[in-house]
Amino acid sequence: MENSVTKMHVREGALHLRTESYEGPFELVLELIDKRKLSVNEISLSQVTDDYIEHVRGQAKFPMEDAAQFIGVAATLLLIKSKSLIPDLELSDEEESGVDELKRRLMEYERVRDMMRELSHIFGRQVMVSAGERAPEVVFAPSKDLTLHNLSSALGEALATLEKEEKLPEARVRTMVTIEEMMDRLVERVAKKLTMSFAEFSADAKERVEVIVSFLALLELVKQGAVDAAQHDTFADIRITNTSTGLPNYG
Amino acid sequence: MLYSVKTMALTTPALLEATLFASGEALSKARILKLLDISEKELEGAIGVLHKALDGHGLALIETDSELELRTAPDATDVIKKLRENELSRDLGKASLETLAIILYRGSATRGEIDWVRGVNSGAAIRSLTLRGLIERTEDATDKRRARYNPTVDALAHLGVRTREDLPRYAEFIGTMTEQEEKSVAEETV
Amino acid sequence: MLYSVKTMALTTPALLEATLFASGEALSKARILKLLDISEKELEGAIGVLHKALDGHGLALIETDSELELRTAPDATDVIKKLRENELSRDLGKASLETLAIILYRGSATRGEIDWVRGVNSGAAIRSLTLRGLIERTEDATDKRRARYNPTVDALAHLGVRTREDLPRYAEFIGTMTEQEEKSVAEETV
Repeated sequence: MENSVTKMHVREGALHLRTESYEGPFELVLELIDKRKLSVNEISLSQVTDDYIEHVRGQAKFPMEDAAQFIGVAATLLLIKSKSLIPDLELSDEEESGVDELKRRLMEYERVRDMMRELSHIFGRQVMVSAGERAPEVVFAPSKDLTLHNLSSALGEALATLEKEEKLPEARVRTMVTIEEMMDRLVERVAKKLTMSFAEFSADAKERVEVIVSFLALLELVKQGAVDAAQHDTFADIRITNTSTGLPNYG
Repeated sequence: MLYSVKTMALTTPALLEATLFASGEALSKARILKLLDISEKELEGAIGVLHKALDGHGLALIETDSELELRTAPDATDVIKKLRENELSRDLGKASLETLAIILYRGSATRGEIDWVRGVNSGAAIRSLTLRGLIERTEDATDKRRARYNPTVDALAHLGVRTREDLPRYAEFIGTMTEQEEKSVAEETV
Repeated sequence: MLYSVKTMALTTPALLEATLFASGEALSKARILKLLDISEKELEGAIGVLHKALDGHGLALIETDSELELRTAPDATDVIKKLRENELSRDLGKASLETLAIILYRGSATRGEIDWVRGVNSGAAIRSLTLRGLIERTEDATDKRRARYNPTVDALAHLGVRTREDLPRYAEFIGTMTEQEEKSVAEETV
């Protein structure tokens, strides 16, 4: 399955070389759902949560800037699964809308994936070319805006944009912290809910406890996954700080 | 201008064709309006007529929201390849293709909208598509600081289609999209 | 082919039209026979059909004993003249100014280098600057297939530049470019 992804992934330029990785979290979720021949809904999502997390953890080489997105989706999937395991667990409005948004984004991504497949069949097959170049009749024709001042300010602006672009990856990584904190809160809440609900357990308690214990273990693993990604040595030069709160500004 | 275009024997669609041919590159509709001294409505009509007049010809008119260009017809590829072998295009990566699909089917998209749908950062894909001239950056109408990306004539030309509407399953894909788009929180990146 | 947009095969006259359009200059009949893989008689027939098919169009087929060429129709002369005047008199604009500045500050630049700094495809800007006699194409010393662009003597004289070092903020801009380049493996865009 991963190989099919790699095959298609011919990058322009030499900057990116990704092997055996999913382009993004949505693609992974959809493939897991497709494998079960299900469609996108809360039931199917709760069913693929374990597999998703396993895949994410098995991903040794995470592109740093995408790690946060993968973990973020994991957190929402866990919420959905928590809810299916512990019906008493009440989601906050924010969490509800997070779940809702994930569903909508997955459905939209599903369509984009179809579009992409359609385009991949025709891209570059029947290129319509422009009129052939005639030997140009060169006429020296400077313009009013051709001044040294305009030239230097144009270059100045272009270089400022270039520098801004180069700096972006560092800014993106900061979202990691928020997600890590979110995971902490989730573990805490589920654990609390569990102790409270223990009294209500009846005859089938043993089986349920097992489910929940493994689920908690799962949460722990995800948390570790997040930490791993953040400390990946390939990206040792990227600083991750605890201080950032706001979302990065992409300009 | 002293000479009026309209008094000449050629029809507006034919003049449009001649102008595009002579320019050899994509011309903005705004510039064509001035050159031919016609109204937007007249241009629209001329585009429709020229599209039809080129049916069965070796040339085709490519139209984006803002530009027009005359190109070879998609079915001429085999012969053209012998003449212009250097224009063989390299394949696009999956990330770029997804990003291009979003921009093409929607007509245009902001960085936030693309990231929202793809669930990953699309910066590298956008840069690569921009470098290859398949999309171009414009100012967002509502928020000038925000970049909006539009497909270029070259994007359509690489797909062998004359307009966005000719894209595969266009009507089907467009159908439910507007609904999702409205709901999407565009600015926030994941 | 499995996935083609419209599989309608083009006729020989249409293929002839596409070939002449893509070539941009006069092609010898001998060459066309080979490109289209047709007989002399078939070519003769195709020429006749294309002549007729272009009636009322903005293009015309010019035929000599040995060559064929696609040109704008004679009646379009006024519009074409207007287009050329407009091409040469309009402001350079941001894209061309940026491109010229990069070439000027670096002394010379390849297409890939210009695209990399600008982050966009610079084909149209290079074309326009060349037509206006502000830059000229030379061979790259290390790779002869690659074009390298230099400012023309006229451009330098017009701007009053004697040495590059005298350009405004020269050291600063060169420094930034070098620094950014070191940070990234320059993407060579053809």
